[in-house]
Amino acid sequence: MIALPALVLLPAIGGLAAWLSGQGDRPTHLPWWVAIATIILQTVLLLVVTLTAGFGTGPWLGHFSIPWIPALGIAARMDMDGLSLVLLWLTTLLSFPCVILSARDIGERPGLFLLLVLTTIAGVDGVFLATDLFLFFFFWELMLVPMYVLILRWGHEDRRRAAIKFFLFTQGSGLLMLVAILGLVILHWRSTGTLTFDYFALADTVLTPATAMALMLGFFIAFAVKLPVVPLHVWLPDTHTQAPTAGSVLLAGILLKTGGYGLIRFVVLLFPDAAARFTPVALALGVAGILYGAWLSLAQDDMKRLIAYSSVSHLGFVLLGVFSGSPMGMRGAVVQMVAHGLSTGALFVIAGSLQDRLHTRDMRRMGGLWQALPHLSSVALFFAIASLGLPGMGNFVGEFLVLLATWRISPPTAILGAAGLVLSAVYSLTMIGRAFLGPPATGPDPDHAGPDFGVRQMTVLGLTMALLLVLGTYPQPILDLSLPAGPHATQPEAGRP
Amino acid sequence: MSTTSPAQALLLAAVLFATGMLGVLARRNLLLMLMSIEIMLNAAALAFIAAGARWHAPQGQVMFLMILSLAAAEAAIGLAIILRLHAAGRPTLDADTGNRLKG
Amino acid sequence: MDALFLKLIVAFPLLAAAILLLSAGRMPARATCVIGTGSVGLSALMAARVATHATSPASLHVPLWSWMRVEGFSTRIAFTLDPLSLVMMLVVTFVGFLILLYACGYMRDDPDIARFFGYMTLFVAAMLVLVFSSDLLSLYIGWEGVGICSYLLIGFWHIDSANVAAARKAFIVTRIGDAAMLCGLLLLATRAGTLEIAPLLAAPPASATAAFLLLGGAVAKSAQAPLQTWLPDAMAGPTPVSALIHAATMVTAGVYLIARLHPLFAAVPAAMATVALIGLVTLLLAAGSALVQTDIKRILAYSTMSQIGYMFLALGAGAWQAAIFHLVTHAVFKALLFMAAGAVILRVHHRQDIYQMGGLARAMPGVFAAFLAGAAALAGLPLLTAGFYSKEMILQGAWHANPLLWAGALLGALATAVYIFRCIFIVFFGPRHTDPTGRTGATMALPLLCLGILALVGGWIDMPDAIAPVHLLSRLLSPLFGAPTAEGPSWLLWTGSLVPLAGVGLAWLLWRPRIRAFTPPEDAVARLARTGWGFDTLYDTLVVRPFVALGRLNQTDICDRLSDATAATARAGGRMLGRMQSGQVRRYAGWIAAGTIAALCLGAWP
Amino acid sequence: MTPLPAGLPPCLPILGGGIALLMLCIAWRRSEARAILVALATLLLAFASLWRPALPWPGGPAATLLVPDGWFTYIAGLILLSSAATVIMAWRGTGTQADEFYLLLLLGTLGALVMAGSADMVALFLGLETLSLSLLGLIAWHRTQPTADEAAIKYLVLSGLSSAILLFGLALSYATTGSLRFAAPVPTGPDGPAIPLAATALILTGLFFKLSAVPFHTWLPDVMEGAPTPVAAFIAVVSKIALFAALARYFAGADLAHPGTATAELAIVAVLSMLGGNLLALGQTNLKRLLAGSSIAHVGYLLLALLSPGPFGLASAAFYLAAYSIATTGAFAAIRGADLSDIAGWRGMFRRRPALALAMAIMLVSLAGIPPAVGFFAKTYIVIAGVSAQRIVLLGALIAGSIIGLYYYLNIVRAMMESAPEDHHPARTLPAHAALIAALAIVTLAAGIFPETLVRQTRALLPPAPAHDILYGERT
Repeated sequence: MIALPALVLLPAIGGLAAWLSGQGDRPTHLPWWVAIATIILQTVLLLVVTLTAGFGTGPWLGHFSIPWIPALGIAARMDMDGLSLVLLWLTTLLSFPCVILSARDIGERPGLFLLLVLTTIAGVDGVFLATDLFLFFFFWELMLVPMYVLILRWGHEDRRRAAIKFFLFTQGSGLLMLVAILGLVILHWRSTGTLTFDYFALADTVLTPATAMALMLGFFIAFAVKLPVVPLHVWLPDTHTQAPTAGSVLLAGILLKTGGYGLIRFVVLLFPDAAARFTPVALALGVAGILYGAWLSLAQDDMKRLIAYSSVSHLGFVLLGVFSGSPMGMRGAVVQMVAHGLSTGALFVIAGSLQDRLHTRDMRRMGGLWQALPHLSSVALFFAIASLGLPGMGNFVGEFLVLLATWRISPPTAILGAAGLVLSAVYSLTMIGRAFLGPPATGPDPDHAGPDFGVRQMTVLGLTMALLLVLGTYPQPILDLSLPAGPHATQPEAGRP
Repeated sequence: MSTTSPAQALLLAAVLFATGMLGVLARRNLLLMLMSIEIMLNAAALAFIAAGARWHAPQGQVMFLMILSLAAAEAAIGLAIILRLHAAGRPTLDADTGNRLKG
Repeated sequence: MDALFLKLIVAFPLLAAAILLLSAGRMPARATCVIGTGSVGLSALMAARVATHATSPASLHVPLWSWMRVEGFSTRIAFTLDPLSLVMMLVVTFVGFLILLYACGYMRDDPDIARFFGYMTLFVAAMLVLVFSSDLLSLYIGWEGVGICSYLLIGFWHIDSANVAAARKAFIVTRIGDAAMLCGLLLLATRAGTLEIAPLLAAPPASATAAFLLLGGAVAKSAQAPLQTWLPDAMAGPTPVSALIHAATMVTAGVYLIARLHPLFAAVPAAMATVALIGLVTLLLAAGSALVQTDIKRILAYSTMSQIGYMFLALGAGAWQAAIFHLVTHAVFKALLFMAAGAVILRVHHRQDIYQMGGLARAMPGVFAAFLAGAAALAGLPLLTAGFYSKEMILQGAWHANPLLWAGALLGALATAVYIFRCIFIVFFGPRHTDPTGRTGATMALPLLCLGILALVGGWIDMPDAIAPVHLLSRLLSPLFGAPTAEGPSWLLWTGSLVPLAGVGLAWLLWRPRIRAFTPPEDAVARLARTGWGFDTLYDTLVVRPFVALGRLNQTDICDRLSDATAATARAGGRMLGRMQSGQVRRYAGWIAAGTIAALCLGAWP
Repeated sequence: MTPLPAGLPPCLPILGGGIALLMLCIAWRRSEARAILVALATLLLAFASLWRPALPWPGGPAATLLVPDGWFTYIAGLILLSSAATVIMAWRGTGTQADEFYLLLLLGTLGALVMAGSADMVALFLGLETLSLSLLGLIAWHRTQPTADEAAIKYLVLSGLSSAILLFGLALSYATTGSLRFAAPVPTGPDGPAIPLAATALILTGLFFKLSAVPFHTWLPDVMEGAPTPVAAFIAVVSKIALFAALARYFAGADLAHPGTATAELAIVAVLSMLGGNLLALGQTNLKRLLAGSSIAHVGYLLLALLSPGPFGLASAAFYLAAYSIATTGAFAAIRGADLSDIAGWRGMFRRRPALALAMAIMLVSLAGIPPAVGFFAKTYIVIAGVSAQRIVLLGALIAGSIIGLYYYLNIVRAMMESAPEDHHPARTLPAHAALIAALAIVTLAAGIFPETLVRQTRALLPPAPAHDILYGERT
């Protein structure tokens, strides 16, 4: 399917076009329109990909491969399964709030901003599709660069520290993964004599348990940093807090999902035995993340920080689900990722809008915003409720399936995870209470709260709400798609010449 | 007249070498430091002669000649630079003072 | 046809909620009232239609759609109409309709009325989902849905941060129970592979853990000890909310849940005993608190807890019909009491302290009559009131289970009569402390009238054989719960009738207008009782404050220090190497010499 | 293994001829433009001649000093191209009468080539000292700057010291083996282990000094700061490539897969260099000093490749050398183009001169090993080698060092992106420099995205031929 690389290239090219179109001297909305056209095209392309995907010929839905560095057995190979497709859709959907809502308010160099946003999206799409380990790693590292610049250039007051922390943590752990990838490649080369980075070929490598565990840990740490897993989460609160709104949305909504995706594709499916042995630790880490994230979320004064820690908590469920060792947990984890992407992404949009209006993220200086900004506040309320896992919203489906799968292997873990649900109610409602309810604050400029959400915002966020509701009440399509295809499953080229 | 064995010559070379090195470390005067380096070079040259004598081969003496020329070239350039330092107004040849390049 | 009606009963309030919430306050108040009340009214009409048709014991099953279907577990959203949900449906729609009608008058001047009705109709929809669901997981949708509506409505007047805090507390405390319930669901789903109620009950997995976990959910939702602390604070919401959510419907969801899953509980005697014990403890504690409250709504709140305690007692005693009967009558008379209290509050300038009222019987006779009817039903004055019959049934059940339970329940009945008539005597008799203004409009009076009548005659649907052999409700429910237990000796009936009367007499002795000099005893016990027996303080000191304080202490995340330390180490290393770069050529030569010597040593080492 | 034919690679006489021509030109009439043209033409001609077979050696096989094998050809190509870039970089930057500057550059290049091809200690010594002595002149070029003299005197003293150490080591080695061919002396000779081990230690010290590996690196930052920018680039690129090539050849016959004294010392120095170089760069405020630290660290990465024998070891080192040369030359060219070596001066460069800043950022990203620049693949390649040789500790040091490296490289990128005060230094970049920078930036990206050609080049390289495989007439 030639459309697979096109999915990666289109946003990149669109980004370049947006950037070039903004090169004139006059401030113009042209880059913005170009970017919107790009994401609409991307949606159409993805729709085409979805409709022409090889459902029924096996779990792998699409395939593309050309040689890249044949001297080292590296190919530009992409394969798509249901998991990739779901996450590609999430990426594409979240690009709308990023571009339509956030990028519009960028005053300075909007073309460059959009270029960076779109190249990040391109990199993430590449991560979700690559099945050559080198290509995967290439995209994995590549997607960080534009994000780094985004934070650095358009971030908030403490952006330097946040940007460098983000980069060092993710890149540093990436190097561990590189070593693990290469270890696998070399072992495969030693045993078979072929040097290849191909996911499917490498999955057949015979490993001793100790080696498999070591290699798996290399992958795990990289993805654990990204997901993030306590205690490797420390980059996340700073980064999310300091990033510009679109950056936070991209980070929380999509970039973190690459961690979950990686855990599924490259940890559990590539090293099933080692992952099974690692399960107790992973479950403990997952639960620790759920509780610790929720606990710290509760203690924050900074709204974006609160949401960031809540992400740590929510993504603990993903870790639980992925390591629950059952398809049910895996599916639950995917739904949780999608739902978290939508709800937290929207919450970051809201926090960003508040910052634009009030010039603060400190909830001690907010309060009673409902009077001035009823639309914004009610949208925030909705997403806070979604994020606390109300049944009927997507988050609940994910959390429930994950907990059910976890209960089967370890009821105490599931109980602690359920306790996290209580805490999620605490911090979500605390946030709503402190920022939007109560008496109007004597904050910086209560009268200059700025305009309420208009049609543009309400449309985009309304659609997000609708998606969350649909996901919560009729998740079956996602559930059906979300089971990742294993490396031993029938490959697409076998079924579709 | 007793002939010295190559081993003894090597030992002497080593002593000379150590002396030169100590000189480089201990002296503060640039000229003396350069002289110490000359001593070390000559120690190496002596060692080559001794080794050549051991194998009855000409390479040792070839190397000796080359080291001599190197020492000469280095001394020439070194002295030129020291002269230029002096011309630039540096009051002493103390290597420990007046350093701007550091950190 | 009934299937369609069933869907519509839920769909109407849901649709109304969507319209009202999406209108974002741009709709005129009258239209809001019409849509809000009308939708529930339509539901009520349809409920009546369904009820008259479906009195046959056969239950109606309406599958809607498959919710989740994965390996080893599947759940679908489906409605079931059986006698129990029929009863609940009628309570929710009818009482709901009357309360909404009342709210049209009560909330008339509120600028946010659209939001109010939106939340209220959403609540009704969620409650109906809870009631109709044939699957525990879709029941859980309704279960949490009513919880969030309760949150939204308690904090409806969100400018006051006390209301917001009360709302948050209510949600979080119930969420603790919900989490336990979720764990119960997980356990059941793992054991049985399904959460559909019918197969689950056909072969109940005798799991004490599951029963206790589910009980946790019920306890929190129904404000039973030890998770009862949220209910008195929840009175911060507008009075119709208190009437609908925190008296008539939502708080009885726990009772409904246990009744719905009664085979599960019946299989675990320990769970049954615990249910009964919780009920008993709560009913006594709450009645004791109600005795010393001064806020009229808090009296009613504690009274609600206490009455639900009765229902739990009945459930624990295995008297399922009695519990449901009391649920129905309680919904009627407590809603009535709340609405009457609301009418009073509205007339006395939003004062809620009973000692600032007084002598209101003359000023508002209609409201007084309604309140009196409700109070009589609550106290269970014999023969005339609905509460008498349902409470009588519970006492019978308790006697059969354990005479101690019966004794406790009787003590509670005495206290109930005392505290509610204390309230009546202080509020409606004696000298007047506040001059009431305005009048109670028709929209508010009509529901009071309807419920007042029901509170008096509603009990006649099920009477002890000694009075009249009418067993409408028991018979309706018997396919589900089996035949009711035989009645006990007739002196039980006599005792049960006399105790409330004694209570009223006692209240008269203590608080009759002439001896207003009687001040409530202000000892430590009374203070403790007034604050709900110190549960709040206890939880606050033991859990909430340490948790929050530690969180605050760790606000900057201790894990972050690790990365800082690493960075500092690197910087220190950089500085050290910078010092190595002293600029002095001799020092550099020294390093080279040192390196050389080290290399030589390395060669000599092995 | 079939013995390799010895011979004289044609690039050496071409370079020699170019040097003579340049001297004649200077003697005839001074003109910087002509000097630069002659120098460039010589270098490019020499580069083109790499595809020609080696000339028969007039002195017969007995005097064979050089090995014109694939390794030499590749390294020579890198050296010649880097020198050419340095020549362009030096254009109009070295004062009025700058003709000799190019002469010295050519001389230094000649020394580097000799070193890269040397199979014999005599050749190594000759090449090394030719390079060192021309460097001395180049470092001290700016006679008006006192720092130039200081840098030169430091280099003089320390390089003399290290030369002496190296020579003494060579003498000891010769004393035990009786041959000046490259071969690490075997500790099990007739003289007992002491002298061979001492010889190895001393030779390594000498080479490490020139390579500026920790702890023999102290001279590098000072010299780089004091030297003119093109010279700094020359030191960082050409001299390191040549040294590394010679080091690789020195160990070509040795067994580095198994623990031994030399292996241990190489490993310790590699770890120290990776960590120390990066840490040193961490605190710098001068871009040239920072790049000095970074180049020290890169030496550490290269040593890791050297220590990983196997099909990937030296191939990855070769690739890395190319990536490193391109990016480092590019970074120095950008410094030259902006005429700013203070990091503070680079603040806000993205606003003032976006193209230059972008080029600089690409170079830094490449040095940091971030895709899509070529440094990313180069580092991956080295890690492949390290993993295949199971150099776990060294890999750990590489990861730690890389993370520190990311920090300071990105710090510059960050500074360039910040808003800055008005441009107080409106230097204009010469078109030649701009073209050089642009070409290097494009190559960095292109080679990063399509590294296949270069990979095939490096894979096709034979590992450097061990000296004893060369046809020798006599063996004592």
